[in-house]
Amino acid sequence: MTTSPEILKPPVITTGPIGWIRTNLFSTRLNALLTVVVIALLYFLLRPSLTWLFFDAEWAAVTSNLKLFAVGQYPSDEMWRVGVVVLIVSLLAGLSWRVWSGVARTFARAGGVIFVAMAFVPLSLDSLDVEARLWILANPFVIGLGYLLARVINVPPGRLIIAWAAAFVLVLFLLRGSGWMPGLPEVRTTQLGGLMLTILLSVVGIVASFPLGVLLALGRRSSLPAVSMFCTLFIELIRGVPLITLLFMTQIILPLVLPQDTFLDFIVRDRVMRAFVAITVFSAAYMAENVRGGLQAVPLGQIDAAKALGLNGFNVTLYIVLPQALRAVIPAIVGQLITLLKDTSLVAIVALLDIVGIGRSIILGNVEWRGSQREVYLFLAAVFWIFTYSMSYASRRLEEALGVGRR
Amino acid sequence: MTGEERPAADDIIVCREVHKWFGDFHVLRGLSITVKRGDVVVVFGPSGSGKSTFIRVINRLEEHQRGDVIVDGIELTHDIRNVELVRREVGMVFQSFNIFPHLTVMQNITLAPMRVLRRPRSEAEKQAMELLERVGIPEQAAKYPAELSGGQQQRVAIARALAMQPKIMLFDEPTSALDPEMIKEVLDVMRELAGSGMTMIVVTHEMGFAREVADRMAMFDEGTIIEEGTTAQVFDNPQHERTKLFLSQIL
Amino acid sequence: MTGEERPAADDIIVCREVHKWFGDFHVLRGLSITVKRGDVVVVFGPSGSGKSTFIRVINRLEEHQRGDVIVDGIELTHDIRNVELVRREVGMVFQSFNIFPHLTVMQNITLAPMRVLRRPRSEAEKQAMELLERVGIPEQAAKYPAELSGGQQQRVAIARALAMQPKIMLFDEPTSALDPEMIKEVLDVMRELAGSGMTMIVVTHEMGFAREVADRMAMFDEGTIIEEGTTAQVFDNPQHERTKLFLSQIL
Amino acid sequence: MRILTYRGTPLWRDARVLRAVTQIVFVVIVVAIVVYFVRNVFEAADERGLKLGFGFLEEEAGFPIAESVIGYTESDSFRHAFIVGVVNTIKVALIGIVAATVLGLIVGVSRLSSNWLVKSITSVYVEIIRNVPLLVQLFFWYFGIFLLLPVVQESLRLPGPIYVNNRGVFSVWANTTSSFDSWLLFVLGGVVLAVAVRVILGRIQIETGRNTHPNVAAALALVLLPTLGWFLVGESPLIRETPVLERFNFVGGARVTPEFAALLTGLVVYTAAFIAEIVRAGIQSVQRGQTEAARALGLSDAQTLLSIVFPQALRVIIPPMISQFLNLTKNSSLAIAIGYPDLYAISRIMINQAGRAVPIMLLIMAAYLAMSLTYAIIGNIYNRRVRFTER
Amino acid sequence: NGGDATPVVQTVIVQATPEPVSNRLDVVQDRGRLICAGRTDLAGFGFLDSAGINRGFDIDLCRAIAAAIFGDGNALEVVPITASERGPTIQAGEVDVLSRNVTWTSTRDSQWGNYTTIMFYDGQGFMVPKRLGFDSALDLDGTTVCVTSGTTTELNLADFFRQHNLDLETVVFEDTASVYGAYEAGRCDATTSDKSQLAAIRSGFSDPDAHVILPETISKEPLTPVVAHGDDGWFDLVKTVMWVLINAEELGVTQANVEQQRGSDNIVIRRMLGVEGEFGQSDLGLKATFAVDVIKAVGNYGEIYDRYMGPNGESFTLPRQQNELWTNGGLVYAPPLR
Ligand SMILES: Nc1ncnc2c1ncn2[C@@H]1O[C@H](COP(=O)(O)OP(=O)(O)OP(=O)(O)O)[C@@H](O)[C@H]1O
Ligand SMILES: Nc1ncnc2c1ncn2[C@@H]1O[C@H](COP(=O)(O)OP(=O)(O)OP(=O)(O)O)[C@@H](O)[C@H]1O
Ligand SMILES: [Mg+2]
Ligand SMILES: [Mg+2]
Repeated sequence: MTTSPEILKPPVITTGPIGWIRTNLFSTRLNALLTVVVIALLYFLLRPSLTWLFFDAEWAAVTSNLKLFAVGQYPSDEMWRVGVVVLIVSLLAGLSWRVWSGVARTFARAGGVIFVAMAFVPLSLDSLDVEARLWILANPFVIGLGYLLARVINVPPGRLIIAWAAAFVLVLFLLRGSGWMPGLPEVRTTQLGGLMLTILLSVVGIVASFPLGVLLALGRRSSLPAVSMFCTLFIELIRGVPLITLLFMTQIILPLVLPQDTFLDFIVRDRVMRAFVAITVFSAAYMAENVRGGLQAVPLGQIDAAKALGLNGFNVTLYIVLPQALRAVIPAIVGQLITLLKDTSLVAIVALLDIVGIGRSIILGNVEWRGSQREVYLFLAAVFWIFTYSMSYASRRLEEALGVGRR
Repeated sequence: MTGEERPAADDIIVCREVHKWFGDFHVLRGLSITVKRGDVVVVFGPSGSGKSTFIRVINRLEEHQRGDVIVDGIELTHDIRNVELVRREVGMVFQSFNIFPHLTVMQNITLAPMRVLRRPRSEAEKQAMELLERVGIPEQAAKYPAELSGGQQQRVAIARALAMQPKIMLFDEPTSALDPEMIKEVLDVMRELAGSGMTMIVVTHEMGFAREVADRMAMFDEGTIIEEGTTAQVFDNPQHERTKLFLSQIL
Repeated sequence: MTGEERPAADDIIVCREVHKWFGDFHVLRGLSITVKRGDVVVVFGPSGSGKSTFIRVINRLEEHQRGDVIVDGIELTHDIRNVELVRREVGMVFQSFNIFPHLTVMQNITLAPMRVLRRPRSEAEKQAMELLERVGIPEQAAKYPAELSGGQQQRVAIARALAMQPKIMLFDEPTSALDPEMIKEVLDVMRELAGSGMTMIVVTHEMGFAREVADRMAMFDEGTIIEEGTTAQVFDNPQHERTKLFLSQIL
Repeated sequence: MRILTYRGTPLWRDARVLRAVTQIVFVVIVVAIVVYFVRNVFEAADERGLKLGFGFLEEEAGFPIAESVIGYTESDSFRHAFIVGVVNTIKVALIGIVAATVLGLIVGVSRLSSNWLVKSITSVYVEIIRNVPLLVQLFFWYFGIFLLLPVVQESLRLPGPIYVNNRGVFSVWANTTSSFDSWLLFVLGGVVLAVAVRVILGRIQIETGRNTHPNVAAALALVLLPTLGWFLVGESPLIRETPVLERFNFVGGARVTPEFAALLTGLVVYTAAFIAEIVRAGIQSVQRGQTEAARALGLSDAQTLLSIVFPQALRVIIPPMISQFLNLTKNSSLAIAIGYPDLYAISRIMINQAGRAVPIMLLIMAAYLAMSLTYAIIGNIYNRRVRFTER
Repeated sequence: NGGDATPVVQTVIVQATPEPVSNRLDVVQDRGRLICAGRTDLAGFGFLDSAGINRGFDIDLCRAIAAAIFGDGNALEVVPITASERGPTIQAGEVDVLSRNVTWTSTRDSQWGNYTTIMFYDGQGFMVPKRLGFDSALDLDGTTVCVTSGTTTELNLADFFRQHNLDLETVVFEDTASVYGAYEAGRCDATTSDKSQLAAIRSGFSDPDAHVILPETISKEPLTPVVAHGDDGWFDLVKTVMWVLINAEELGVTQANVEQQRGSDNIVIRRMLGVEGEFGQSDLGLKATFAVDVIKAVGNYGEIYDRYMGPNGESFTLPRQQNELWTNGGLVYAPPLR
């Protein structure tokens, strides 16, 4: 036998569809039994569900109230601002696609497809008028524009991060407007609603809780016992109670705790802001624990080396510890954003009109929609699922990317 | 097994034209070998040539898809009882020890005899102590694996396999994860075992050990045995260029 | 410090009866040593004898609890200003490099000069390039540490410490995490540094290096210096049995 | 040569002094803020005529509570009403934890099944459930499923009989008679005997290797003694109580309300998805070699799973699992959305009816914190035990 | 040192102690809009239409006040709140008016705020499916009743059953819609609420005739807008606006004819519309003609009622009965404007 032995094709029975079925469905007696049982179960569960979904469900409660679900009571005259905000995000998504590729590419493309689908979704024009469809349809083009733009001019990643941050501020400003700007009259927080409020509460909640969380985490690891005890106590206190009690607390107790008629009135007298305070504090406690994990992952030698170079405690933390800790924590923060996005639905219980609150109001306040509970809740579930699932997908990809990344 | 010669009484392992695929990948390509009772067979060959897979087929940690594997007269088929029987007769030692970290050394060794053979504890422990003495670490019985060195862990693994009183022992590169001093400890134990008449298949590249202990040697390449013979034959008079080349590289 | 002799002008490090405890554990037990400006002192001794702790006390990465440590005329006390001053004068290189992985080589080196000494960036970068040339890796300036070999990382660490223009350099087993070829690279840089007149305390067991470069040597055991003298004395005529034994083991 | 000495260190540069001062300042600021807040509360309360004391707890509650483990009428005090809430929360949390753990284990193991169908279905389950807010799921379970069960008059009748309708599940149950207490002694005796038999025979089996059938013997003891007792105590200690449909509802037997059922289902289905992921990760953290070594030793699949894989996986699984238990408990506060009278729901009613927002909020916080603390303690005990037994 | 920080803290506290809001009208005018606590989830009284506008009987009362102050009924912000938050919200003065069907009770009057004028006379009743054959609430022994939590309804229910020694099982929900959802599904044998709501809900059922509202009214539920304690001027203003709505209906002044009616020769109408004479507008700080703005914005009491609950009402149909004007045998009665 001087030549290499023949390479043979595997026996048919182990490859192809038959092989697949054999190894994946009937490999052992137990598996065969399980397969049969599961198929039977699926048949009995799915058949009525699908029949209902495709033939019996009445989606009018959803389709007639699309604007409400999307933006709540946002004034119709000012809807262009929401459009512009979405366009800004699309533009940045396009830029990110080119600059970061990877996750950003997946999202930019998926976004484009979803926008096109939304623009042409076969609903009556009463539910989604031509103007709205045009606004939506502009987005895929803007995404493409961003991509091309980034090809022409060189956008360093650092700049892009700054651009996102700037856009964040700009978006908040655009949505709220102000009393003194002509053309941008103030939109009150009570008019922010629906999906927009859900997203705002969670994104702004994460952003605002970030510095607080970092401070708490640093405090908890402080060598000063008083500081570390206080931070630990605070974190555990907040983590020990349900968010809903915090939401209720801020609604009822915060106006008692804080002084009236001071600069704090924007919190004291604004229900949305108070909910926002609850969400931020709640999120900060969890953020602190995530960041603490990152801090613990920084080797002590790094701190020694930095101290030995003469950097003071503040600089050691700022330039050596935090950058390394936070990088390790990014996936956890995305995970927290996902949780927060789901958790903000609880504001509906304190009568805020996030997308769940809107859903409740539609069912409850209008006699004609009262029979559509299932449809509305399924719609809500689907909306949340799309957002959170895609984010957890992103978070997994990010984790892989950071895992192999060196910086 | 009509039309084929029956294995001789002292052929303890018979492989005939064994094929195995991982998906589309043809790992074992018509491999045949016969091992006699009491023989020590050293298996060697380049990485990826299917040595581990071969060894794992013998106690059916992997299924082969074509050909016959007969261990001590038991043919390995989908019959789960046969698999059970064979596994009791065959002990296996892995490259990465695979000692159970949550059990003490003693518990590691007595687990299978008590659960599978239903030995009383006292008896199992007595036997375990004998085995620990045989591998040279009786004083470690109460420790957890994490407190042992690699060489000690591998010796526990050997004792653990021996506790089932197998007729055959399979070793898959038992020393390649060890430091030099520890390699010696483990090889000594294996040497003693070979001396006691145990049938052994050893995947190893410790050629000193092979020359001293092995009865026969088999060179693997691309999923088959390209050369097989007595230790002397293979070392001093290899037939194949591949074997020559390979031996010259690793010696 | 009434009643005690003042250190001579060229004594750059003076330790007198230094004690340190970790909890109940007495690590440094009344250690005294004086290092002259420009001297290279090699520190050696068995593991756990307190060598690293001693070195870390000198730039107050650890606090000592009794005795005096005076570095370039600055006594190390709870006075935070003194600590700052001393850290600027003392550079340190660690066994595990401790290069900042999130910064490029250039940023690693310029960070401290820019933040602590408030040098303008251009100046800091110019100096950094000079240092990189001195340690022999100017072409790596823009890379991240993960892209460098261990030896290159350690050389960056040395350059990083030198960028603060310290009067004293401390090395804690700078080569023990390196492969043999890389050890040479790093020792070469240290040799050059010693030649330039830098005061150095080096914990190392590279005795060839010590014999060639060191002015004095200190043998640590159980938290004190049991033998201290010129390189020739220690090598050729050690006074203590422990020293003899230890040297015979590692040579 | 200049020497900067010890004695010259001014206070503001002394590290020890600085540490002390920083902490004192920190504490003062924190205390000041707290004092300020509390004063604001008192002032605001004064201004608006809110009462802050806990005295109201003794007053009559006046409102009805739909279900209670410990008995409650409108004329009971607020204090009692609050306790009813706490007990209701504990009830749903405990049952939920057990059920979620079981379901989570099954799903987690199934996600690693070699059966593609089982694997995919459990993956779909986990991915859907984890990504939809619990609140939405609870609404769905309650309004979309449990309330759409048949009405009382058209109940589904399961063997037992067990009746299922949108007022709950009604099942036969046993009522005690006067001889029950004596019989209980026999039952307890049976349990004790069974445990003893199981332990002793089990030990004999391990020591001698003979199969002593410890489980069979224990089961026999468990059955025989109570059976014997049944006839010895004279009057039958338990009488069967069958739910009967009266004018409006079933009466008698045991009952699970749809509110409880929906909350429990929601919590269990939701939490189990998270537990499944924890279990999966835990099992995957056990190296493949461990399973192979066990197989090679001749251990069966079940033995491998039970004595090799699970004990190792458990170390990884338990800590995050405990935090899921805590989450489940906290999430039970969403009961308020679907009408189950848990601690939070009852507290909110109390706030309305008694008008004491501040003290009641404090009570709520204290109750939840006490529960979190319990979990933390359990977690710590477990961690310590693991650390001791490991090496 | 901790000791000497206390005085500092105290000065801070002293300085920050809020001045009580002495004049809410000024505050509202400065702000440029009226803030009103309402709801979004009760058909007829407060709900969202598909454009996202908050509407309903309670909301129109707020709109009327906004129109009185600003001449524009849309200078209004409605803040939806839950039932449990009604007390704290108005006590804190967080909103200018609470118009979220609040029952006026003596305790609430002393604790929550000032109750203006009863705008809707209601009473608690029971609704049951017809097929159960109940004639009276006293037949309800042993039934399951669905009810909203944290309301007077809940307490009245308990009182009624205790008083008549009836057995009761309750199912309690935070929001009314859940209550009716559960009732309709058959979770309960009966539901109890203000009769207006029962009627509203009944009309929304797929087969309204399958349900009956039992004759007993077990409580008085006067629904009334509330303002915070401590500002008499504001209290008066809100009351007066409410009276305008009622008087306008009495006088036949409607949204459609209010401009013509300014030329009416009925002196009472002319006075109300500010054409001549004065009924306290300037004392309240309002324009002489504010009533015109109010009626233009929302119409008179009857028009508001009919808009949501009249024969072709947007939400449902509910006969006015006790909510008829006193002149038609109902209870709705307002002091004369003079
Ligand atoms: N479970 C598996 N699935 C797919 N391919 C596998 C699997 N196990 C092994 N292989 C492939 O089969 C080939 C033979 O593997 P095997 O481990 O038997 O080689 P080996 O001779 O033992 O090599 P080494 O000396 O590196 O251990 C390799 O190419 C390996 O990648
Ligand atoms: N932070 C610490 N807390 C407690 N004990 C410590 C700490 N750092 C070091 N030790 C202990 O102090 C002793 C001396 O440690 P040191 O690192 O100085 O020894 P060394 O001479 O440098 O040894 P090696 O050659 O192993 O580096 C050792 O026993 C060590 O375990
Ligand atoms: Mg191998
Ligand atoms: Mg050391």
